Amino acid sequence: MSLISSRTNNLSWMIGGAQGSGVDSSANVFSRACVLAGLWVYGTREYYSNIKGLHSYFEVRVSDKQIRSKIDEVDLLTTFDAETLIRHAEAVRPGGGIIYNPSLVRSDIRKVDTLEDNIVEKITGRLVGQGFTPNVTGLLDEAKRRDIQLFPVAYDQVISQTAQKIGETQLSKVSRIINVLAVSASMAVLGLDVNYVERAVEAIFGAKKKVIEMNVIGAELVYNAIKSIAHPPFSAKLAPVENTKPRMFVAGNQAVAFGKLVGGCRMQTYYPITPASDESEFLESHENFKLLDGYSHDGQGSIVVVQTEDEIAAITMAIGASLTGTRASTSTSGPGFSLMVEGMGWAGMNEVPVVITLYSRGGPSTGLPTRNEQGDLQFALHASHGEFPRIVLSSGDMEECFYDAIKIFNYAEKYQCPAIHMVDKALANSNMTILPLSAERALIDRGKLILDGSNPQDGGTPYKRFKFTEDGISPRAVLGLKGYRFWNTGDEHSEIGHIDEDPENRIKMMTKRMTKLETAAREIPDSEKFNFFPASKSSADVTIVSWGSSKGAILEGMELLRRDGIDAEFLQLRLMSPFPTDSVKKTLSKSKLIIDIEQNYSGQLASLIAEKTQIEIVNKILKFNGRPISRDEIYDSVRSTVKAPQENERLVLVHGA
Amino acid sequence: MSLISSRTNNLSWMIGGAQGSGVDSSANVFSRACVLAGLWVYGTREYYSNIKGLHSYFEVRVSDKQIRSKIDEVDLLTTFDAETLIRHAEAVRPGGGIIYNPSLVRSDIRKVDTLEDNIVEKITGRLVGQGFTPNVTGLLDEAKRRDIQLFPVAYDQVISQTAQKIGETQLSKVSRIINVLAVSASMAVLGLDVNYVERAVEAIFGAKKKVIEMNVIGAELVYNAIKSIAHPPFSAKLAPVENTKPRMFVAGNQAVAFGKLVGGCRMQTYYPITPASDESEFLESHENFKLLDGYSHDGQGSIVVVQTEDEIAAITMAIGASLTGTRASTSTSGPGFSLMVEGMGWAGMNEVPVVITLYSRGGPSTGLPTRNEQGDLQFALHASHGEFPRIVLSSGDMEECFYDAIKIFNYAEKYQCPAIHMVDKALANSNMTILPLSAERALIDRGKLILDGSNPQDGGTPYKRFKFTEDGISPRAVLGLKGYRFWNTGDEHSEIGHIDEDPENRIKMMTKRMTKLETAAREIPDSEKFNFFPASKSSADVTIVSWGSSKGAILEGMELLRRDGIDAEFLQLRLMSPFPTDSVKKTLSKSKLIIDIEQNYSGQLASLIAEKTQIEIVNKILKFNGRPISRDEIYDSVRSTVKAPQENERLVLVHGA
Amino acid sequence: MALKLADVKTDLHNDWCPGCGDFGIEASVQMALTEIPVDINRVVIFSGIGCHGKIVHWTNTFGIHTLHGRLMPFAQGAKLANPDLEVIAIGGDGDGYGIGAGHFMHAGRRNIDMTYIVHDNQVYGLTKGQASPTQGLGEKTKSLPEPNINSAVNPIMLALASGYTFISRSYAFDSRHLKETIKRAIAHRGLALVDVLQPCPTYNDINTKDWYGGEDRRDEKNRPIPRCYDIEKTTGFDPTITPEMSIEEVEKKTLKVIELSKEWGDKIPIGVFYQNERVSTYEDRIADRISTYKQAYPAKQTLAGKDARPTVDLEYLSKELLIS
Amino acid sequence: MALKLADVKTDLHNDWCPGCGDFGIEASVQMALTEIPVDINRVVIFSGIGCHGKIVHWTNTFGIHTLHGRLMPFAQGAKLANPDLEVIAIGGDGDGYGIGAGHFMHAGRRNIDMTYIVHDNQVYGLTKGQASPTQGLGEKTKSLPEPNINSAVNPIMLALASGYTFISRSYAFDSRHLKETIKRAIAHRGLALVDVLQPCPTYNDINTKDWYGGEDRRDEKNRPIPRCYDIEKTTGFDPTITPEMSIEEVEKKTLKVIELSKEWGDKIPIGVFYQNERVSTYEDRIADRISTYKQAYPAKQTLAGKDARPTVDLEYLSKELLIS
Ligand SMILES: Cc1ncc(C[n+]2csc(CCOP(=O)(O)OP(=O)(O)O)c2C)c(N)n1
Ligand SMILES: Cc1ncc(C[n+]2csc(CCOP(=O)(O)OP(=O)(O)O)c2C)c(N)n1
Ligand code: SF4
Ligand code: SF4
Ligand SMILES: [Mg+2]
Ligand SMILES: [Mg+2]
Repeated sequence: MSLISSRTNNLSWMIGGAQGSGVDSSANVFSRACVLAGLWVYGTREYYSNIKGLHSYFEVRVSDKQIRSKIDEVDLLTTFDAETLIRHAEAVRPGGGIIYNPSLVRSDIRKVDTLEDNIVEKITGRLVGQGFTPNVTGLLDEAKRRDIQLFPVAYDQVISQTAQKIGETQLSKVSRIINVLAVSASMAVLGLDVNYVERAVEAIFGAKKKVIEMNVIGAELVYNAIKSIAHPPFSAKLAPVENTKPRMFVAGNQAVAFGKLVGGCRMQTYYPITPASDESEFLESHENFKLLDGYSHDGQGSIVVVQTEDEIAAITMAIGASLTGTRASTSTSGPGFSLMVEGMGWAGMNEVPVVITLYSRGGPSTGLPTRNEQGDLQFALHASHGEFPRIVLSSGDMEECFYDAIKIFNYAEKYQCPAIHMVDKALANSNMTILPLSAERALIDRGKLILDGSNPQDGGTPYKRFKFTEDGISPRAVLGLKGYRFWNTGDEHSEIGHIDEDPENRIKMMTKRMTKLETAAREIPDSEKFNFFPASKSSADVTIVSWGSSKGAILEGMELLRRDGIDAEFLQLRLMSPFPTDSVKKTLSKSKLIIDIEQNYSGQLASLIAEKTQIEIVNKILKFNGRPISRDEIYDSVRSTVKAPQENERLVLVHGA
Repeated sequence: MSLISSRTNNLSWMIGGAQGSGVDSSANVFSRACVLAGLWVYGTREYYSNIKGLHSYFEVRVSDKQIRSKIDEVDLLTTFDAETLIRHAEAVRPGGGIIYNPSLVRSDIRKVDTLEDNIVEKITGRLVGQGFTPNVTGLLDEAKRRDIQLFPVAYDQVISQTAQKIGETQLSKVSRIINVLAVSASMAVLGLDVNYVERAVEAIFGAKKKVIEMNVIGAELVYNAIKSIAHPPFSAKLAPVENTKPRMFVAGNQAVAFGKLVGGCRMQTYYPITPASDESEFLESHENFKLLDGYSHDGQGSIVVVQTEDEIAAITMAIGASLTGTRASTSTSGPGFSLMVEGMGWAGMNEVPVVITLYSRGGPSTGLPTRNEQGDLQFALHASHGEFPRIVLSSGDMEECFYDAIKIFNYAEKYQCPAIHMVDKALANSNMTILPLSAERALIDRGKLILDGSNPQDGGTPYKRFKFTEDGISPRAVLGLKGYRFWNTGDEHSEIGHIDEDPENRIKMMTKRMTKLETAAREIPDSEKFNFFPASKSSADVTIVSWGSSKGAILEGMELLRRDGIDAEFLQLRLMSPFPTDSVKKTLSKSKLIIDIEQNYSGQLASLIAEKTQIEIVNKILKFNGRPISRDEIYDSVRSTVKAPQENERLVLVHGA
Repeated sequence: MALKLADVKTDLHNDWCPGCGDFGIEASVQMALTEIPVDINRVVIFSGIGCHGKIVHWTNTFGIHTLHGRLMPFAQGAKLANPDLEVIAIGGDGDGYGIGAGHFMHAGRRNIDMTYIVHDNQVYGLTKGQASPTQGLGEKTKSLPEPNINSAVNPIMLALASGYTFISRSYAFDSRHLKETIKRAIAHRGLALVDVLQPCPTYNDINTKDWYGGEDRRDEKNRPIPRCYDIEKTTGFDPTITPEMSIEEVEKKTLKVIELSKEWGDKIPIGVFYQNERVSTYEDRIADRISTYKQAYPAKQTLAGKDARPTVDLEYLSKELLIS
Repeated sequence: MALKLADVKTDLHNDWCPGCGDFGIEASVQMALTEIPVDINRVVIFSGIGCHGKIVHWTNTFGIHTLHGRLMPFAQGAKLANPDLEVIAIGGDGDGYGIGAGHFMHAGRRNIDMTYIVHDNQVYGLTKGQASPTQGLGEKTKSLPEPNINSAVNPIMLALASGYTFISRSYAFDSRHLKETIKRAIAHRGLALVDVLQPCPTYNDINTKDWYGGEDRRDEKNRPIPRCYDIEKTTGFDPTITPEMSIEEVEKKTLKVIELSKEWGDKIPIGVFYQNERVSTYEDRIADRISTYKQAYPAKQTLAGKDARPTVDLEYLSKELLIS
């Protein structure tokens, strides 16, 4: 069954090429062109842990409604090198299209040395098995047999024509336009006016006049060349729609960065690591920013971004900053987080609000540094020796990335503890169109912070940084505040903050700290702890439980399932610590069938739920091949599970190249 | 109710004094004297994170049977400074005794500046409330009212007499004998011949003739002085028993060190940290050791102990050593372990057997560095980003410390993964008499290790370090072995060990690694996973679940409970990963009432059990004041829980100074 | 109002061993605090983990007792977030030259305007006397089972290689010298190191007070000949490197510093080895990027209005990502 | 049987950027491997994380690709457990002088007999061009949004301050010099550093191949004047410090090393700066404690008999704790 009814303004486009060859700008131009045409896009990116030469590719879904996930099938595969064609031809659906460079048709698959041996074997085996030659020609023949429309584009010719037009004799200076040529060719096939491509090119290359010029000239050449040949109409189409509301085109790491700036983060420390450092670099390039009128007496706002010597320094420097009353954070991924746990424990002990944005990628160890996974949940919950309260919040889409990046500072300061914001690589490195973010919903709550030293306690009783209170939270002064001198130590301490090994004080102090977690559990509203997407009927056929970047695929998968008469409800867990035990228990105890969907090996959320609620989720759908989960995988696997839950207790998803 | 029927060869003795003043040798002399008299001892030590001057104290239980725990009451408190008297007088049971220095009776409690303010307040408050003066005299008066027998010992006088006898004019050179004087005085009160003290002194001070001489002279002077005064007979007694079998007097960290040597550990790395470094220092001072006849062709055996620059180096250096086929380990406690998690993940990814001995102490952060806690269980289970198999084994007593230190290397090598051996401070720093350890039970199993390069695979297919196998375990060669060249990388890799980002390989490799945990779960016998101590009747009134150093107190507490008609069974969990889910489920599902007993705040084992078995243990007895759990606390708290489970869902134990 | 010593001490019990050099350092730090022209409310002392680390608890300023080896990043974080603070980092030799060696080095590359005092006792005091990185190869203090197996590092040279702009050494029991050195370190604009030779009577029986004092060697009048000598006073050496100096002069001075740094044993130079006034501070470098940094530094910015609404102009900020 | 270059290469696709200096280093390392008198089966190469780290995958010896910054402890652990291995550690400048700076330093204190080669490209290659610790203050490579805010460290001086007994520098594209330097480093008894200047054409547009080659400055015949010069060849400098030399001579040489280490820009010294033959290796120091170490090192000991019973005489061992 095909999952899609109409393919007008509802398609999936793919482009690939060697890292460093500019394929990312292809995807960027394509996406922006679509958005300029009033459409919505969702783009994902796959790349090796490599700087230049290894294969990377983008999948961009386009629609006239907002979309939030990737799908399995490709409508149009756009290529300009042999490798992309070889790797991805199979992914194109029957009836879809392939754009390719005809001069590469003789390429020998075995000679593409960036292809892994096992992939070469698999593909040549497949071709030979069907009686095709084991080269690009064979692949194209196979495609034809699958009713795929082929669009040869003589890139080299267009490049030399362009060079000629702009009077450039060095071809190499023009060859980069191949990325835009590929996009323009795609638009010619899909039927979107080349004008959108040109506007996108202008927006992206900004002031670089010459670059814009050659790209525009090339784009038009290609566009017209394709248009001038009579093709049967292509099975998928793009057409501009009226869309006057402005929208944002944003990646997850940018959404987080914006959230941090709006949320008052004024110092960010980091040590470079994929895929976290994009956020820090984005912040660094926005270190000066405009304040609302009325607050600009200090001139502009600013954030100090510090590249540290390692992640240990990153977290401890952020903690040092936080002690001054600065909202401070650090961003990292698994290996870096592993180095931060001692520092985090100190913040736990000293009740310092420090925010860690944890971008999760394939583990363990160096793992799959540029690939997706949700393997760090249990580690985030238990990292560092001993016991102390922490907040762990996970985002499921771009909007959550933004608002959570603000909320996490509120939690950190209200409950005076380390707070971890979890974002998967599949969000961080994906791009999508969303409605503009709003500062209306983004209020700032600094908790029991004392910033004003005008009413010092000096004369009377000394200030007690760790004063015992009902809710476990003590009024918090900052370094340098007159009248509020205090001490911190990683050792167990008195209310004042001096080392204290007395067993009675120990019990009180441990209890005080841990009480904050109960306070947080009580105060944070359910709406911030989880999202519940009900079934359309009063009683759902199946309850899906998941977290993080799977959200989009699940929501869209549910729509497809409904067409098949499978009515699912979805519990998206967001706050992992403190865990909303009662609500989850209540929701799940009414379920007919529960499926846990996670992008890791063992089902870490399911373990957490079992621990907290004693509900065992027997059916799991797991993906851990490093590639993000797709809408179609959700559809297929949930369907199989619902049909035969016993036979499908553990489904491992395998899609992705 | 008094928990003890006879007080002959069944008592608890306490001594205290400033750190660095030699009080540890008092306890050592006392304990050895008892052991020489054929008795059994169990001694615990409490001390501040301080080098000199702050208070430390020892509790030594003595019995004619083997004992494995501490109790709450003190029969005889031996003091030579005011502070010890002030802090611990209250702990002496009615009818017990106090040895004190009469020259200190006027000491003002407020002037002892090593006493914490809140302790001063508490004690003076208590005294004043009862109408006593707030000084040592008042304390002694209070003791008298509680029927405590007081034994003044004029230490200063004995010291000068001793000095005179040995012809030493500098009193300060003799004053250290005060420690032995205190022991000798104790023996006089308890009725054990001073001869045992003298033999203990000789054994401990070895070749130091002069030291032995002055101690022996002083010991006799004190002994006779006390004997010469007519006291009513003291309520507790020691008497030699016939005991021809040799026994060992050992601390937990020594038992671990012995286990490592016997178990074949040949390289140990460490960075100094309390309470772990004692073990490394013990190993270093035993770096050369004798081999059995027949193996001494290499001369002696030896272990290389390396003090590294930090814990990151400690773990990664141990891993480097392990790659050569050396059994290698590192020892640390919480803060150090926090720094090791990245390295551990690399070992997980590269299937390197490396052993981490994790001594747990009070956390979080620097916490209570010299105090007991079991706060690191969940961290040990989840430390490091991503997912990989690990073995986590926890010891409950000295014998387990020894045998587990051997087993953990077998597990590490058989399942080719990091293996964590958990030992609490309460074991590491306690001393007890045990039957001699036996090498009979200590077999060595190196798993699929290839040490012999005489049959290289060079000619044929290349060696695959990470070959896919049924049980997930691949034959393991070592660095330098001809014909078995291999590669390692923290990145996901092929069977050969080269970086591999292919999604299919990823699924297979993750599955291979994780399968080892299932293999381990299948192969390791239940007898190594947990101990089950049944009730005396067929059906127990209560099931106690616990782990680690609580074992001894629970076993002895159970005996007391039985006298009260409460028949408990006890499930001591040892292997935490892989977790013996089925067995635990089976055991617990039959229970009338389950009580989780742990020395941490949140009941981490209970969480683990809930996660794995979906059994919620509602009743918890927890202790987290930094002091080890006692037999009496077990007795009292289990009793209260059994009597009224609903009212006592969470009991927090508070005993200890 | 001038501060008295009592004002900068807490009334907690000090639990260092009798005779420990740490007492000397504490006294000098506290004396210096009463004499520097800085509001005591702005002073924050950070310390590492080790015996030395407890100093913050005996001292009545903001006191942050951090983690073993991580002192410098903690302290730098606070200083960058609030450059109006007077930040003094006090660490141990194990803490700073051992586990913290990486941070030690990278702090030099930044040159943040703060002071770093190291208790250099050649041992790990609080963990019972293991050799620290300044203990010499083959030395055997009483706490070691066997002679030290590692070579000593040279902190002065390390600091120079790392970019410290003020490098000095003093001695725990020369309170006047130490106090004055600390004051100069605080006054220096940039990162200032004060390596303090500190007897640890409990574990280090080689570099004792007597040894530093030269009790083992006597002049003709049987007076001990102290090992430490003040380079500036004794040799007239001027450690200052000014913006005006020629490269050659700078080079010459630098080599002299190296030469001095290698003296040890019978003659131990103390005093200021190096004071480089040519290098910008990290704060200046930030201000080059963020013009408002010095007035509106991170800790001083207003994050929200009275209505709790963020002060950032989000609309303006998002322009770059808006498509319409 | 002499090895050929093909024997020490794997057939994997090499994915460094075109023109990367890493290719030069790879070639020199592999050539050196074919020329040293060592059984290739005993050679183990460890690498760090970064572009450089992939070198082990292209090289046909035992190859251990470790963690970012932790290269040295991994490598030292293997060497101490099996001193019969020929251990070569190959790291990056971010890896070794950045996050690994602490290990870098402490390795010097040990002086284990092994070789440490650093790909010094002044950037973090694999994470897309951030400044590494050898990039100068205020420099702005094309990958930086703003000029570098940290001062550069001086690896030669750092190595000297840390105790390295062989300190050298070479250039990635001077294969002969580099190969010979590597061979000398391997031959040296003790810890040998080879800092290799390595162009990163993708991110470092300052210290390029052309720049090192001096393409920007020409002699009268319009030939480029290369920036690197061989200290030994050009100046006749002899880096060796022998056991026989006087302290003064040693001091003089050391100062010369420092002087040379500060040259940069128009004249960049390469070659061996320092080779100290006076210092014992860590292995020797262990052998002083464990007389059987060199024959029966950890990896070589028999742990159990055929019956799986431990070979240790437990009864003898436990005597000390037995009471009867
Ligand atoms: C991560 C970590 N590892 C180990 C320790 C244990 N530790 C406490 S103090 C100390 C050594 C202190 O030596 P130094 O810094 O020289 O201070 P000193 O006691 O000599 O003043 C160590 C290793 C720790 N607290 N944290
Ligand atoms: C703990 C940790 N932090 C960060 C990273 C990310 N990382 C990978 S390579 C690299 C920098 C490499 O720079 P360098 O060592 O100079 O090697 P080059 O790529 O320049 O050869 C970093 C920071 C990591 N792998 N591990
Ligand atoms: S152990 Fe040494 S450094 Fe620590 S307090 Fe005692 S004398 Fe001072
Ligand atoms: S990024 Fe630089 S160092 Fe890395 S491979 Fe490319 S050119 Fe070489
Ligand atoms: Mg020290
Ligand atoms: Mg580099």
